[in-house]
Amino acid sequence: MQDVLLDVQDLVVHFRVYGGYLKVLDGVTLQVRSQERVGLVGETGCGKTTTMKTIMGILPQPPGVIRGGRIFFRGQNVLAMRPQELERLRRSGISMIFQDPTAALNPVFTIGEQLEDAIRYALGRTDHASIRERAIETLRSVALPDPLRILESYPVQLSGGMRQRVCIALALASPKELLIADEPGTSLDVTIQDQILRLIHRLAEDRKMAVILISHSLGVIREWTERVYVMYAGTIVEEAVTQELFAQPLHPYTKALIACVPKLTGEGIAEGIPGRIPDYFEPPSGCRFHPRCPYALDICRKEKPKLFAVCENHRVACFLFGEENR
Amino acid sequence: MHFSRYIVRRLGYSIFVLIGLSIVVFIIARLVPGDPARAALGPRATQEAVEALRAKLHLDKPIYVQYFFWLRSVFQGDFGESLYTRRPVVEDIKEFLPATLELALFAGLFMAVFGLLLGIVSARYANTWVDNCIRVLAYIGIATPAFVVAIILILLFGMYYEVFPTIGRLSPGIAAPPRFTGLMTLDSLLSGNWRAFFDALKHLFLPALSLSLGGLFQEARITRASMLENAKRDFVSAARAYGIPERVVVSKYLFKPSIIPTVSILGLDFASLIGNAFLVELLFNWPGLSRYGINVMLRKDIEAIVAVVMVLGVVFTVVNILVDLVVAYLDPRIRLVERGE
Amino acid sequence: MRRTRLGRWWYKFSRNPLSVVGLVIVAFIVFCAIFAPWVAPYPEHAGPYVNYGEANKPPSLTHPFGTDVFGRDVLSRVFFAFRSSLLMGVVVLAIVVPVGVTLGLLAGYFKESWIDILIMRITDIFLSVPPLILALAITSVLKPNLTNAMIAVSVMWWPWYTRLVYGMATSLRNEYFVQSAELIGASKFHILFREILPNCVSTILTKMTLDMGWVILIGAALSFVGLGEQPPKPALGTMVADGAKYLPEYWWISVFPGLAIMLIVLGFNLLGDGIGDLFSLEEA
Amino acid sequence: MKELLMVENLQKFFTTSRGVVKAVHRVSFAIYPGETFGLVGESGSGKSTVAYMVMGMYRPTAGRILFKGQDITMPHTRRPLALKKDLQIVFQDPGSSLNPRRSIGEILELPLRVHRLVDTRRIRERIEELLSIVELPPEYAEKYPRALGGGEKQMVAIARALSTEPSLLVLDEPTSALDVSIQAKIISTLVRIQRERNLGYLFITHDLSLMRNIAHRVAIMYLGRIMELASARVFFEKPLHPYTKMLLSSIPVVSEEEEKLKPARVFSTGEIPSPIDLPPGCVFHPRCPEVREVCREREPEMVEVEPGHLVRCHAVSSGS
Repeated sequence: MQDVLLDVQDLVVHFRVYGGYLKVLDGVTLQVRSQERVGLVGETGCGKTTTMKTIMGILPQPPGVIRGGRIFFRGQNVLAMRPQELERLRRSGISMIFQDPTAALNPVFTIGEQLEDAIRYALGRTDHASIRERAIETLRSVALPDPLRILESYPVQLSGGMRQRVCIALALASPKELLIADEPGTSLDVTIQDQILRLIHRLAEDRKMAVILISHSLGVIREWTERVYVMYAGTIVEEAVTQELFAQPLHPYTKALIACVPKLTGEGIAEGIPGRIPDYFEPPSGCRFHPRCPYALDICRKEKPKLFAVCENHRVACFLFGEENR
Repeated sequence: MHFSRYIVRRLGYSIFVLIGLSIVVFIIARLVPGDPARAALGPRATQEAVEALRAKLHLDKPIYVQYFFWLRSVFQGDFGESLYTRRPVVEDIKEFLPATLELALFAGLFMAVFGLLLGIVSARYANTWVDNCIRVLAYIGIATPAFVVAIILILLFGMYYEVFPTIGRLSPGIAAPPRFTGLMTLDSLLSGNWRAFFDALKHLFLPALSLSLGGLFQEARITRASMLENAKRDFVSAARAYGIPERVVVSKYLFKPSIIPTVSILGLDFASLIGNAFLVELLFNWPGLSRYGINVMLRKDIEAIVAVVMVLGVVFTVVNILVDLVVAYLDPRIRLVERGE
Repeated sequence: MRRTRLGRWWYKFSRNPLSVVGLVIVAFIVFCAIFAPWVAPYPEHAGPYVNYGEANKPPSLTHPFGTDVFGRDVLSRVFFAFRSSLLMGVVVLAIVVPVGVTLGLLAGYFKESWIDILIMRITDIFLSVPPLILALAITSVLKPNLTNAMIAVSVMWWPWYTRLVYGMATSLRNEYFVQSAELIGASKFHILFREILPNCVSTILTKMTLDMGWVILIGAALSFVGLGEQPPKPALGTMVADGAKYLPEYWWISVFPGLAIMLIVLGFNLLGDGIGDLFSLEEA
Repeated sequence: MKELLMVENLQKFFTTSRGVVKAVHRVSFAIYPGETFGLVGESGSGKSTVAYMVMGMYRPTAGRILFKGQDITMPHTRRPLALKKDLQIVFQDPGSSLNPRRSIGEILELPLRVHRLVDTRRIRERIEELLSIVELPPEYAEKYPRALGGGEKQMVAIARALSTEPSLLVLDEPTSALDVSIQAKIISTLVRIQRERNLGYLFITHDLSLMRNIAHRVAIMYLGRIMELASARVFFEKPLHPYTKMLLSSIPVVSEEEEKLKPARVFSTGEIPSPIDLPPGCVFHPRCPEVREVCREREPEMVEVEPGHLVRCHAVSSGS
């Protein structure tokens, strides 16, 4: 259980834009052990998807530029892989469910055509009948009714929920060790989102897969993950066992974020976090949260805090905690 | 099921538009200052003769009645008589239309095939010297009017290097194949006359090239742009994420959605192609409907002008329908999703 | 404030060398057209001038583009021909853009009403025949001259603007800012011309720049068959057509005016693309 | 208290090429001054259609809308200017609710000019005042929407809606496109404004947790019908309709205390049917865990189980 499946260290990714670079990822570090369900939570534009695309080796370059860091999957250096090795990695190692199922499906091919291709290349099969059979089986496994009809359908003919299930089927056409689920069901209704998350959970257990669940919703993260990373503006600010994080959030950003979530207890609404997420063109020096942080110290403006282990299950990148223990 | 309904609707609308066009053209034809009957009979005809002809041509009735009579005779295959050739306009069209169709067909094929190829090469080597060369060439190619291209080609090939003939559809020494379709290449193939076939092809080359060049580069630009645009889309990244090999991602998942805009714009490019045929046929002395069209226009041969515009309107409409059907076939979003509320 | 914005525009525009080339070409042509009487080496050759002694001279230092069959300097005639070409472009666009844009706005805003159906059906009818053919037909039926050529081109050109603006207006009318203006109680005039139109301006301006080239090209095509500006006034199309009769020997008579047409279209194309890029950068 | 808005048996059918979409079916509710009425539902529930009918953007197929006792069922093009002044809306997508070609000042100026609310010389002053209500600095009047963040844009949209001093504000998912940290800011501003001006809010949303915190009364819609309507406290503490329970139990929450407030877990099944092909009987029966024979055959009527608590369910009406 303790073996590390995915190890990302200090990942720095910039995007080339007109007149300079957007310094989006600024040292992202995270680990996933096998069969573990890890959450990555953060607000829009904090770099969650960029991190995952880089891990998958599908970051468009240009405009993306990997400026530093290492990514190891099962001890192999992903960033040093040749294209064929990356393809092999994506066929049997990691797969990804994209944020917007409508954009992730090719509009001009039937579901069958796309799913059968994924199966054909991932499993190296050539026999059409067996590919077809496997496709039907895969669609059944994601609880899609009437798989034969769905194989003949184009994406436009399916509902949002069905498209999301098809995307899961595509990602899991062949056995994988790690599934990255980017905001699954976010664009859908709560009841449908609930079904999708349950499905991912069940598939992960059945197939003994690790899962990285990306979400902007703290509630979803709390309900479906074991360990969680909190991301702010391209940096990991806090990492903890999920229970622990929600019981005792440490980083000022995490605290403020949890306070902003409307609660069923009806205790009223927080005032929100002042300011906005930084401009990646010229991000703040030191801790990227300091301009919005009510507890900001002098050192926060100058130095970038490192992840500091408060206890075994809880690490936080904040000088409020690091300094006491120096 | 949906597709057939799409086709029916598309055809129905085209018929409506063509009827509308006939009204517009008819009105324009009646704008001519002067009396058509007097013009036909000449200044020395008696007033009675002119009146008689006016009655015969229904010119003494209101314009919508005139239109009705005109439309009825068109449906009976009668476009009136040409003042220029002194015979029924329908005969002229039968004689000259195939040559224009053959030319437009070859030019259109050229445009589509080479435009697509250049566009793909340009996108594949985006921002390298290959791409830059193609883009600069494209700017120049698009900006050069077909008749100027024609003149330069006549100058270069036809007169200095004499590789390709610059006049007519066949060399003088070669007997024309028996006429089945009126398309010289097809007729010579059907009659097994290989010599005539190659000769006809050689004659086609320069006019078709000058007609297609502008559209060809336009197609190349569109293809390049849409391939680069789609390459950024999630569905391409997703296909990679599912472990599909790069070669398949590009040649299938990127290619098919990217050629849809290329095909869509073919109809527009074909419009300027048919328009330019008017000038290019003149320069290459190509005995087609467009050259005939210019001649009747310069002689104010009203019945013939109306007929030429209508016939080319029909040709253009048919091409547009075909283009739309191909696009709908390629893009399920068009054929499966009904518009409306 | 204004200067810095202009400066920023220029900076972005000038980053693409092709756009700058386009601007230079257009500026050069406009300059030559306006100052033709002073720039042209032989201004009097623009009219009914005849000097058979100098006829059909190949390009030389005294006649860089050679002389035509009447012994007139081709370069001078090209400069003067720029005038009618540009005039044609400006006049046609001045007629076509207000009409086409207004119709497109109306049809798009009142989508699915009788206004939309009427306007768009008529637009489709005009678009159902290749533009050059209809323009040729109209000019031939009228008296061939520059004015009628401009009328003919205008008659077939407005539908392109109608269709362009229609497409934008139909999607803009569903934007919440338009709905807000309606619910506030703003007038239809305000909504059409203050809320919707400003969002179409960049696209329209880009198309206008490109169309300057295309209108001039169609004008040249009309004069090529003798349906435009009438001799002895110089027109690029007419010059190409006249020269074509003496092709292999006196090639310069038609080739140089032909290249001049290409230069105009190229200039406006490059400039139009540059302006389009500029707007898309500004809006990103 | 006198009702600000009364909606009676409102219906809306859309005719499309695929069939008739029964978007809204016999919806009735009332909103009182100073009250937030939450209209909750998933996509296709018809909640936005109701809002748009109130605003006159759609013409109801049947039913009546009364505003301060006056019939306003007509489309907005026929509504008097004074009514438009009194009834304003904030839309869902802050990106599209401000014209990108007009400055914030021009945007806020429009309602002032149309309704001739202030003297021309005082317009500038009033714009700054409006900006300050939504806690934006006065220099924002010079800015264009693209220079603003999503939350700030929505603040401007709120300021525009407030500029005519309306008494009812329709809020169509005003924060669903925004992050929670920005949502919190907007919601607290809206709550403050309501308190200061005794405004009525018709708040359209899919977010039940949000409603718990700001709504006085909540109605839940499913496929064009109101399924349950109650005061916020009753609605969340004693939900009766199986659909309400399913929704509440599907909400992901962030604390143990909240977890305790959720009803017993009801696993959601099936998809929301298309509003063109409505199931017979109770429209919720194909997904309902407590479905009975009668639910497949007959549509339940709205029943008032206790004062102010209305439910449309056979299980509830026959059980009580």
